[in-house]
Amino acid sequence: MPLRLLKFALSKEHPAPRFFKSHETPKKSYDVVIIGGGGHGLAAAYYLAKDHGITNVCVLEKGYIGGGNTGRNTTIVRSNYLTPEGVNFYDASVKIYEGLSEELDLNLFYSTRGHFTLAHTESAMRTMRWRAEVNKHVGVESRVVGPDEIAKACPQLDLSCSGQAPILGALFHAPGSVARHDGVAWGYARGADRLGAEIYQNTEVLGIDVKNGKVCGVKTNKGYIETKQVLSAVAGFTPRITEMVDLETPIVIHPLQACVTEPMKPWLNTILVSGSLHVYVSQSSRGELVMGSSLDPYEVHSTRSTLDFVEGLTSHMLDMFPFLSNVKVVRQWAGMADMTPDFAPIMGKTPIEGFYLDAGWGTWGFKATPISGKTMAQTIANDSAPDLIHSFRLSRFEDYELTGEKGAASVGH
Amino acid sequence: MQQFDVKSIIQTSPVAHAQPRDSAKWEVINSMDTAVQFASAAIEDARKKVLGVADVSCLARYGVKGPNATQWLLERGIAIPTTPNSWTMCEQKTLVLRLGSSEFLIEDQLGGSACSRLASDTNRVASVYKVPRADAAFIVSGSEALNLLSELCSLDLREKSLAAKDLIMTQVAGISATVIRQTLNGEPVYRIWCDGTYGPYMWEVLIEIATELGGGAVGLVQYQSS
Amino acid sequence: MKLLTCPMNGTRPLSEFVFGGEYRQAPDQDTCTDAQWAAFVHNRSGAPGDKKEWWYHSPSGTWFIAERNTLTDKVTSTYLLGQKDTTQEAGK
Amino acid sequence: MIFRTPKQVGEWVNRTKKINFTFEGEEFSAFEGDTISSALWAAGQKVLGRSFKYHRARGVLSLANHDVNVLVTDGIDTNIRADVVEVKQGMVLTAVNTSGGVKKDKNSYIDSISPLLPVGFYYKAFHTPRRLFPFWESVIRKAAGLGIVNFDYPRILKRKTHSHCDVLVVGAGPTGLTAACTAAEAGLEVTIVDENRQLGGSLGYNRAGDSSVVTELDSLMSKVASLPNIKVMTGAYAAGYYPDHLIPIVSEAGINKVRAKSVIVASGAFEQPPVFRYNDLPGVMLGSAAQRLLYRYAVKPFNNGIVVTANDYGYRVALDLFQAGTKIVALVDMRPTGSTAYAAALAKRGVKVYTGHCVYEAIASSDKSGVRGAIICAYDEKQSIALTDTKFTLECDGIAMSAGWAPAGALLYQAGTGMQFDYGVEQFVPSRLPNGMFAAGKVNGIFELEQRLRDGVRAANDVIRHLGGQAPQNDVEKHVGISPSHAYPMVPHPKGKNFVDFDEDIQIKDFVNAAKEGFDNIELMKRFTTVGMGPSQGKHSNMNAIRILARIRGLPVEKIGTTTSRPFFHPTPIGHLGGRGFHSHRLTSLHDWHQANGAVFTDIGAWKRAAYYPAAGQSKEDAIQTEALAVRKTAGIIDGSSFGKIEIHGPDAALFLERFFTGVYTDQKVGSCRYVMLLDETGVVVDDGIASRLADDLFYLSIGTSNAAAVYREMQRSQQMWQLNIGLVNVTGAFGAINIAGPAAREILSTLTDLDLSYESFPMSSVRESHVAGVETRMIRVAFVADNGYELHAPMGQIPHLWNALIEAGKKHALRPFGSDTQRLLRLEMGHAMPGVDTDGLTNPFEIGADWAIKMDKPYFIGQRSLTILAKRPLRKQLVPFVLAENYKGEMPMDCNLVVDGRDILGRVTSISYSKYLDRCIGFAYVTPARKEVGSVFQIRADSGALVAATVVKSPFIKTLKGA
Repeated sequence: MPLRLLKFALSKEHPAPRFFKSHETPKKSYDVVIIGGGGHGLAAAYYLAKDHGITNVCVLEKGYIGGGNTGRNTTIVRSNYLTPEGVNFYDASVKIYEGLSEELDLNLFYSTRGHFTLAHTESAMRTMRWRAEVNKHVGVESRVVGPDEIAKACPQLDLSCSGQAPILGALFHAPGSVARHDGVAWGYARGADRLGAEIYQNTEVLGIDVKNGKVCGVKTNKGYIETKQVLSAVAGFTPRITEMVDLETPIVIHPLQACVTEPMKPWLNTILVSGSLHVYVSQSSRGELVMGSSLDPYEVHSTRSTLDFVEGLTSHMLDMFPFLSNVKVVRQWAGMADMTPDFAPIMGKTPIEGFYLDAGWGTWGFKATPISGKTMAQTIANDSAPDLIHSFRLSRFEDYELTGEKGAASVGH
Repeated sequence: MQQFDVKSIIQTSPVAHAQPRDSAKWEVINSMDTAVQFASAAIEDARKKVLGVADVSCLARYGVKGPNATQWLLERGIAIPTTPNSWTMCEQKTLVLRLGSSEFLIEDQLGGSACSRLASDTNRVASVYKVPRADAAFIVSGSEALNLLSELCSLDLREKSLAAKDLIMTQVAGISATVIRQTLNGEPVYRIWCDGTYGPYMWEVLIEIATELGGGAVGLVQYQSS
Repeated sequence: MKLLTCPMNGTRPLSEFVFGGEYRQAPDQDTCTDAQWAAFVHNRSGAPGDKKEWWYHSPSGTWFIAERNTLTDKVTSTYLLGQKDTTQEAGK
Repeated sequence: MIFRTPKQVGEWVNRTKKINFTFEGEEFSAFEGDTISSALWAAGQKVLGRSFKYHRARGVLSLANHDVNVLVTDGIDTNIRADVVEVKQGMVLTAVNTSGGVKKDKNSYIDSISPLLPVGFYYKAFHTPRRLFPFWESVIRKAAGLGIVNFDYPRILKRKTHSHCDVLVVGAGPTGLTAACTAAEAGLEVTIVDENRQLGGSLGYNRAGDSSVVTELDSLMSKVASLPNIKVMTGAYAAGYYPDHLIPIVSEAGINKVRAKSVIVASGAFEQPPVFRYNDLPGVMLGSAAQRLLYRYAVKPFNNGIVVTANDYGYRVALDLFQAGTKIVALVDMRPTGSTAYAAALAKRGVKVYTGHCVYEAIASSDKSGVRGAIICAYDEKQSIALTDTKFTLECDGIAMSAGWAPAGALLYQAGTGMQFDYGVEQFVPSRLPNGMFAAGKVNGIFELEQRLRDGVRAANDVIRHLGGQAPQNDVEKHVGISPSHAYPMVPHPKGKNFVDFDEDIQIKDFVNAAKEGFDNIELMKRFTTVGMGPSQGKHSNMNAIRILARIRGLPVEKIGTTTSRPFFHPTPIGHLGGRGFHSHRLTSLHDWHQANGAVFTDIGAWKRAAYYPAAGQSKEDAIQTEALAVRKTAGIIDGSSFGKIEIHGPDAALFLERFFTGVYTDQKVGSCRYVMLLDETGVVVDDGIASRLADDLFYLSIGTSNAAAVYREMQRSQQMWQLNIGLVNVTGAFGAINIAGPAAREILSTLTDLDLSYESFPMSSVRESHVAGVETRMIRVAFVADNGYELHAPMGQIPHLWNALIEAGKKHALRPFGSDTQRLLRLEMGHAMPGVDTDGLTNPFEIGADWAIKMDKPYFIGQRSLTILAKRPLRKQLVPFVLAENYKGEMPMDCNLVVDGRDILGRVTSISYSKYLDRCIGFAYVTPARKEVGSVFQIRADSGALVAATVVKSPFIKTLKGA
């Protein structure tokens, strides 16, 4: 038992301080206002302070920190994308994640499990090879494996999928991991707070002042804040924020649902994804199976649950794991995914001076948390986006230069 | 050149693949090789009362659509259901289904002849489009029929909700289908039509559940007499 | 599952429908600028609110327009394109 | 069965049927109708389970599935909820999550080191040094989890059915039953659901020692039975609320998805435990659990009991226990005033009542398997503290606890009901109900029996009016008098172990400490402490957690709010939710033939297609090459019945095609065929195909298999917008198609048709309607797999006849069938790029060199405007045909291997194959425009990393007929 826990046993008073300070009302002005107290916004605040010494920053969160998609995703971290731009970007994120528990001194349960994207059709196998080749080229450990290797990693999997969709192979991605999603938000919040950023919960942005094409302030339910730089990092709420500054984007909101079973002793050691069966699943450190499926098929700005989601998902889970008939689903939930047409994020500067966008995170936002925080901090500090996120700029749509991520992300959260 | 008698061409039933070649009795009806008996008459009769499923894909059909389809059919003596999504029986032997407002499916029951009459008229007329049909078609009967359908269709198909002449286009077992409730020989039955290429799938699903509920396959002659 | 009312076929579960995206008017392609066209094909009015949308009833092959609030997911009316006068209030 | 009482009125057990089973290796007997827990309790077995985190001994808490103290396994199934699952003859049961058995669980040491495991401890340690985390992780993972999954558990597919009703009543207690009867009497179609095996809810067990209330239940039940329009579903729970009143009802048999016009939620309330040290010992149970044990299963909860209460309910429990012969050592009431309603009744029975007192601590028996007494203190209700200088000890073997209730409001919350805190009953009650939702009884804050019955009538009348009927509006007054719930039934203790959440072993101090660390928002607190996240989803813990947080923050309870309620009400099996999986698929009429001839099938969309026909022992690659060679040398035949086939009728048919596709069709001659390409509005290639003009006003379109439904759908949408004078007829399923191709194809075909097949009268890219083998056939001469090929389209039912005739006629020409995999090779040899294979979701026609198919001078076609923009931009990639070196024998590159130049990715291979006919490896690849010229050489990196040189060539790869 690690010694660090001894102090809790030996102290009379609980020895841990607050993760982040509670402030009453925001100051009159900040150098940077970050809208959205999820992982991305908090990470941006942290890196603004840590990498760039910019600490006169506030993070405005409408609800509670990490309460949006940060706390609603299925916690998978991976970088086995399809485009070199995507792979480089997510690989940089994975590398930060690997050391993040130490950096933030918070155990994020970053657990490298290996990630299999199962292919049930020849055309899926083609895509797996494509991803593997691009990954390898960039230096990311991914390769196409056959059914034998899948069976070795997950002997419980029915490789024929109950005869419905026999597994031909998979893309194996060794660095694929899971992490405690809430912890990521909390850790960045604590880190940002300690470096001087201020975090405001229950603080809603009501409007953004733009004069002569430049940001000059933010209206909130806790008063007006003067600022020249605003970062919007609000995922499913992005269209509501961009509407405040009359900015058009391709983002459309679709719910993404997930569910979890009751805890059982560990048996599933890998992360499995099946595009054809619309399933992704891993077993949490609590012992629950955490499961998700593809996006809901139509636009809704809501986190409501549907029965057909869980019916479809469980039906396919049974195809893969027939013995789960009597394992019980405890809870289902949803997040609002801000989808883009090319399944890549929208990051960087916008036509409005001082208004920065960190959006279009669809179903792949959690895994990008560290790197998006870092690169957005860099963008804000230099008023210029680094090369790593050049392909994700908003103007790519006007330029007809979409990124080609769609093939890889369709069901691989 | 080899000569073929068009009339002697035997059609393959869309459902045949899912039906037992050996244990069922097969006959050619309307040029289609059809499984007509699956068990003894006594067993089939018992199934029919509890939950009988019959394959009537071999019945002759004719499809037509277009803005002038109604007029065209009326001119050819076909009774037209007055409202969209309803059906009527024409001269006791021909079922006329109105799919939406301007598309029709005409189905001769055994002994009917409207379809061949319509098919012989090959002149193309403005805004009347022939719709080739290759449906898989089924009859579901018996006390457990609703129980079976409640697993396959989310709509309320009880008499109080599905009126006598109503026709619905919905999903049955996850695929598009047309459903009506009809009285055959004094007994209420459900009629289901779907794309023939889904026929084997639909038959397998119907028989699987029917068997669980104490019924099974029944030959069409149990329901139809020419 | 949510219900939706097809103007031709009545009220059905959502699984019988295909979402066809927002109903939008294209700019005149002969007179608009490249940027306007690029914005039309790529951008969407993503903010929540009342929208006119395309929906398709699969079993009958019927395309129609639904007026729906994307925040509450409430459908106020559905009708065939260009036939708003014969509006059928949802849920009847 | 030492704790079994004499027969109780209305008991659920059948004493004539004895059942034997084992638990943890010991033999037990029970009566039919016992649950596993009731049978064990009757036998005096009190340690029934171990807790999730500290492995503390646990017994009955709620006996109602509001906790998971007792989870067992029979070796087949796991996490069986023993409190509510009936025991069956021969069951062999053990508790889950123990090491060495429930009585002597070796992991119980964790309880003694709990100070080392503060709230959220796992965030605070194990991550430094990083290299040791995998070790700690495996330790933690093994400790977590409940039961062990049985990998041999059978796949059980439950039925999922649909039903419909006017009103669904959730909960068959007195309120729900009254509501159901009232609604049914008004002619409504009613479904009433209750998770218990029998109707009645608390009316069956909440008796205060007087079993005459059972007659009230009897009369309600006979009324229900007399009304044919009430459908009763017992042993079934409403698992969740979904939009438009869809409620899945889960029972052993499966799921019934009820679509209701209205819903009355009469689901009652969960009893909440008072919180004191060791309130989790076996023998300490909720008052309602004691009542359930007693009246449902005729089991005396204990012999010498203490009742600790903070409301009047505890007095009723005491009277019930007394009636059963339990000696009531004391009734300890945390309220200073006690109960005016029941004090006399207890006094009459000689029960000592301590008002203004609390149980400070339950005392464990020496082996910690039960309770042997309790430390009682005076209780300062204002400060919510025990006055420990007044403490004294009472001996007992059990404690019944009643402190209040939390509404079973899950369905209401999920439906979007606004809830507000009502201090009159100290609980959340509905304040704003969504359309068609109604609440009645305890969940609505109504507690007195007589009042609940009236609330049931009131709710039913509301429903009747909602559905357009006539019924009086009779509001039921709010609860008056003493609150059924205590505002803060907590007893702090410096040593803790006063449990709030029994699933997760969460104590009061965990909340205090979580708040100290800043997790002082209810959702953050839930996430940090995990309160309410266990399998019972906060049923017995959420309300107390809210109260504690409110106290910590000095805020009223309603300012704290609640966590979001999510399905499911009870954890629901995957086999139920998945149910009988419907895997629909489409078969062509030749499926039997393909099977009989050894085809290997592949799924393309919903279709099952023959991919190739291997001879015995033949490899896939060999089979494909053999089939392809036949097409090149003699003839081959393929079932193309899954192709999309669409007729476009009407005077505007050509105009429609011109708008929909990139080409020109108005000047297309009848009897000829043209290529069609579909783009989306951004200019991306979607699909392609062939349009055959059968008449001035009739085109016959054939397109690929996988996109057919979507393309037809888009055609329908376009027609809705354009309103041209056309009719669209989708004949994909009605028509089959056969492609016969190869040098001998024409000769084979000529034996079956009298059509003149000469190249002059039936040239390439033309269509004819004629009889083939007596079948009316549309014959299309296309060069997709070979330039001497004929696509024969005919009614699906006649395709087998046509096919067999061709096979027969082809025998002397070595005609052989080929499958869709072989077709891929053949079309590659022909130099045809395939959308979806050689294009991806962003490919525009310029990139695949399809400029020739684009007629920009038309007024409009889908994607045209975007192409004008793309045309101004430099090409980023170009699809080129390539070959590998002659006699190349190295590692074969695969589809999607990259084209590289050092660190640069130039593109990728989209199709590559060895062609036996050409004895050459051929393919398509994307390269940068600089490399697109014929003769330029580029490098493909194969799987192993080997670089393979490829040379750009002209397609087609094979020689084709000219002028045919």
